[in-house]
Amino acid sequence: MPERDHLTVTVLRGGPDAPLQPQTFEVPAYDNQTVLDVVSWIQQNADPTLTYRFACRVGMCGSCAMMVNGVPRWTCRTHVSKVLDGNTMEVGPLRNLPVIKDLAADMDPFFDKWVAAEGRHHPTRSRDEAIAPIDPVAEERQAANAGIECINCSVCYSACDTVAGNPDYLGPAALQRAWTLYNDAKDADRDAILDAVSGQGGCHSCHSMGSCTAYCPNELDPLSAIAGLKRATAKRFFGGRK
Amino acid sequence: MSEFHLYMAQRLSALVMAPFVIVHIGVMIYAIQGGLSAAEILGRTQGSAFWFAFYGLFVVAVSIHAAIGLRTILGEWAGLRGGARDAVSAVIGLGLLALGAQAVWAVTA
Amino acid sequence: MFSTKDIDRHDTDILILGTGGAGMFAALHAMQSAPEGTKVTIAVKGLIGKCGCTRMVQGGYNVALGGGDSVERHFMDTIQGGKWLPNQDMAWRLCEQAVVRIRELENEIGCFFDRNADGTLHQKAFAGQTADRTVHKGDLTGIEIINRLMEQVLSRPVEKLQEHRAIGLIPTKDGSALAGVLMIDMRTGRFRFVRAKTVLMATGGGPTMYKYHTPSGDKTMDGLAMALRVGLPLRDMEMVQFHPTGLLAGDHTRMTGTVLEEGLRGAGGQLVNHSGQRFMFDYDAKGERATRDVVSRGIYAEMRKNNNPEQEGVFISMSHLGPDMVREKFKGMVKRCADCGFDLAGGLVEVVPTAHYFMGGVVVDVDTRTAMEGLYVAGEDAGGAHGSNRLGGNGVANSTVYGGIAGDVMGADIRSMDALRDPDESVLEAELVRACHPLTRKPELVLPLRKQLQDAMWDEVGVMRTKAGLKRGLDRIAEISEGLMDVGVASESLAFNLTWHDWLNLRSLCDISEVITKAALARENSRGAHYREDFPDPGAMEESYFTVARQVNGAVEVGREDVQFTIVRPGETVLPEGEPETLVAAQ
Amino acid sequence: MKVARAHPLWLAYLLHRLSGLGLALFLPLHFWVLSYALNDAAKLDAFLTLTEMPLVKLAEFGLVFLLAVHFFGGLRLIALEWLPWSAPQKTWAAAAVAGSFLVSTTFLLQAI
Ligand SMILES: Cc1cc2nc3c(=O)[nH]c(=O)nc-3n(C[C@H](O)[C@H](O)[C@H](O)COP(=O)(O)OP(=O)(O)OC[C@H]3O[C@@H](n4cnc5c(N)ncnc54)[C@H](O)[C@@H]3O)c2cc1C
Ligand code: HEM
Ligand code: SF4
Ligand code: F3S
Ligand code: FES
Repeated sequence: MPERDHLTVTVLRGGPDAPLQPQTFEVPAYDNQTVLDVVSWIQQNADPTLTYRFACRVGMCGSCAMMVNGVPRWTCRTHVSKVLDGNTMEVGPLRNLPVIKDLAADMDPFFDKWVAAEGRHHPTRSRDEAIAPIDPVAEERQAANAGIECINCSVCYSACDTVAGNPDYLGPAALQRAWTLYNDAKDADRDAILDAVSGQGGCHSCHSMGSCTAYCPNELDPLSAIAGLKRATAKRFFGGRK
Repeated sequence: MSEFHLYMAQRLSALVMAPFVIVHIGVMIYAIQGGLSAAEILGRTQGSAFWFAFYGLFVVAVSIHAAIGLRTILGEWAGLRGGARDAVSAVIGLGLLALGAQAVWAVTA
Repeated sequence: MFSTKDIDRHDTDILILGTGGAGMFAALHAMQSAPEGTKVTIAVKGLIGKCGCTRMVQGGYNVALGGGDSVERHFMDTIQGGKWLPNQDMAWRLCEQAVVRIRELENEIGCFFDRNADGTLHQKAFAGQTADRTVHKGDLTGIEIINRLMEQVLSRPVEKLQEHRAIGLIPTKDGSALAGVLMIDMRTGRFRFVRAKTVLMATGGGPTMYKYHTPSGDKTMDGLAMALRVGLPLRDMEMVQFHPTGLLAGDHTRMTGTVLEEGLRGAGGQLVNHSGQRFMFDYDAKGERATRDVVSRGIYAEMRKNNNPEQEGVFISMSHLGPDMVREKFKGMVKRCADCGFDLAGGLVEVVPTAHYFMGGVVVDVDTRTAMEGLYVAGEDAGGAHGSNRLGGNGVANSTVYGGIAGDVMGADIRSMDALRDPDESVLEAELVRACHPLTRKPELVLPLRKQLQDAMWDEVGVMRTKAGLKRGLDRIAEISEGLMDVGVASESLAFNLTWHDWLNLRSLCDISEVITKAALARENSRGAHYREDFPDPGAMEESYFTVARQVNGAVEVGREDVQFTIVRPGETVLPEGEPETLVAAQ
Repeated sequence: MKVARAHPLWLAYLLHRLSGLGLALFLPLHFWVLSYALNDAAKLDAFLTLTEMPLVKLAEFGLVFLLAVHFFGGLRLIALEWLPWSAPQKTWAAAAVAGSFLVSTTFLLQAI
């Protein structure tokens, strides 16, 4: 059924030493076609030197995100018809991260910040003990669940202009992870979490611009999670217990 | 001053300003009817301890608030970092405070 | 081109290949068990935690946690599911250690699995299980497991070699032990040889040589191909598990082959053929709710009957359950289909059986040791725990249990290994030359050959097999394999050159496809995932054998070995007398 | 590459920043004018008559608008951060802007 038989696709290419250069390809159009398919077609048929990244192809691994017509997206789950501008489309590497080559960004800063935000569990029990019973509908648990399905795709990170302006800023995904852990009844060190998000580039740098929430492909809400952290730190400041 | 303390200072100064802003806008709407004149303004404010305290606190809060706000913008939009940024914002804050104090003195003394 | 002088040399103590459930657990456990100051290095083809299949686990994790269920029952289900082919000691250890591992995942790693209203873990039953056993986090269990593991690994002082692809296991000169692993630093295109006292191979198999397949794109049987080349024995190589419902969306999209979850059929989803008729009851009394292998064969048979290239697959239909109910209950699946342009809740979605999991793998002992000193194998790369069929939920249990064991064992073994071993430079050179081969040929497209291989495997070595078909398959594979050696890759820039890696991927896939086909020829009966139309009977359980393949003088040879019933014999059970057959209420 | 991001909350952020910046730039001027009162009330008057000019009126309107927009926007932010609210922030953002328009228009109407 496609009304068109070709798409005009511009790919921004380059690397750390070469500024990004646009290159345009004509790609055959198909009914069921994702942006990742378009990029793959180019590499497999037109220009074998094109570099990009993917793994799961079903929106679970978060390795295929790119800028598509100026919007960060998971490309394996983005149908071409959703982004096509007339008959054309522009694809580039994720914003706010160093480019390794062409469409593959270096995600290390993103994960370094995940760790810097204390984004890991602080155990209260060991493998020799039983699993803690947890009320699944408790308010705290609901708050923790809200952000737990993050696939660390970095879409929010590249959507956020605070990240763009402030290289220290931990960014929405890492802070959302911190908030999830802060609400986890099983976590032993919530103070460490609040300390980690209160420093240079912590949650207080966020301006609630909400691009994270607007573009998260999993419909998560880092904006509210970060607001939660701000509230918790302010409360702690006034001596309030959580 | 940690990043967090700056944040708290900015939020708290904003909250301090909130009632001032409402009164200030209200007074302006009331006062501007039929045009403004120096005598009118000064007649209202001069010698009043209330307005002195009112505008005095307002100026202190706004200097803190605006200096911190500009510090953020200097960082994000002008790429200023570290000590340079802190110094520039401190100068801005003190400058605002000085000019503001002078103005408050002028209209209320 | 390149000589061994161009190889960057690098040393570590413990080297781990892959960051699925097996690789990450190995890293964490190695750091706990190895002596202070031991250097642990992780090398992975993608980004840490963001590649491989553990992340893609949907249904969940099998573990017997009481409430009537027991390790014995889990074990018996595993043995019966594997049609008496599993290595019983491995299966036992899997079931027994899963209990510890799930507690470790929740308590130490920080996973949160779904709860019942009373706060205890929620467990459900997959097809082929006799108890509610599968622990899960919604239908995104793998994301929870891998993300939490990833955080733990990233926040520890492990050396991280990301986007490093292992291309050769390099033994010592006398061939008795492993010296290290040759890799390509994919980002720069340079070669790096990493020596290590112990190496865990956890590259996760991955039957992606089939036209329809579920695993992530980075999995291309590299590990098994490397093991084959150093002469290690591989077992159960004919055992490829097909998932019955993979999405069919055309061969121009990577979505094709991806899984539509099992739960759809469990909830009452119907399979209909091209003329709109339900057909599964023609094949099995349980209809759509039969086990994976049975439903896959049913669909395959139906496809063959229709034999229409315009309309290959069959359809899954959910709408009779009420589109709103479907949207509500299978939110993720409905959204995924919708993103790709399909209406799962209200319409028909075309499906085909899709290659899902590889039961075959390197022969290992219960401690993950192999025949080669210094080399350990765990996860989907290791053979034996599942036999002819893997129960849904036993895959991630297997990789996390044995990954942890590998870490413990390597950490202990390393205490008695004082020096790094020197590699056989001639093998190092041979592996280098092998990887550079396409760079010396005229550049051509790699994709057409990959498609040919996928067609050949699907047609001849797929869901149903015959001797004649397998023979044809061998010829077709050989032709493609030879053809590949004439296809070159442009060599101007090797930095992040995906096409070079496509070539290397296809090289591994061709090598292992041949082994699968030969093993399938060697098994002249039908067990679990392996179905021979010319030998439809399972054969006597008491005389169960498994296949063992190895490369001898450049040729793949397949033999048979008898299964050792070390814990339970066919017809017997380890369950206490009077235990009910199943604890799961009939669906 | 161009970046597309014009969604309501982002616009609210931009508006808040620009209004804050505008206010901060205006503030010294404001203080300076008021300081005239200290030595020369006539000068202040001369300045104030300027405010009768339509252009200056418009600028005044702009300033009050900035203050109102920034004020409501700021309260919205603090509420969002400190009160345990969740969803309808977009509505709040819109309401803040609407409220400021209301105030500043009242001001303008009064002034004319
Ligand atoms: C869609 C899907 C759903 C599944 N659902 C379930 C389920 O519900 N329950 C269940 O129990 N099992 C399930 N499985 C199976 C389960 O995912 C696997 O059994 C298990 O995760 C394998 O773990 P692993 O660590 O061995 O390998 P993987 O997790 O696949 O990891 C392999 C790693 O090795 C790396 N690698 C590969 N080649 C190289 C190389 N040459 N050099 C360096 N690194 C390399 C990969 O990049 C990856 O990091 C599912 C599988 C799929 C595909
Ligand atoms: C009661 C009135 C006010 C309130 C409630 C208020 C509130 C706020 C808040 C919450 C912020 C932080 C925004 C962020 O970091 O995301 C902010 C920033 C700012 N404010 Fe105010 N403010 C008020 C008055 C003023 C005044 C009078 C000025 C003028 C001097 C001003 C100048 C600034 C500046 C320059 C910023 C920085 C903007 C940014 O970082 O984007 N504010 N204000
Ligand atoms: S919050 Fe959403 S956009 Fe951000 S990394 Fe997680 S899944 Fe991706
Ligand atoms: S886009 Fe950025 S500024 Fe805050 S609300 Fe999201 S992190
Ligand atoms: S390829 Fe995994 S999320 Fe797109």
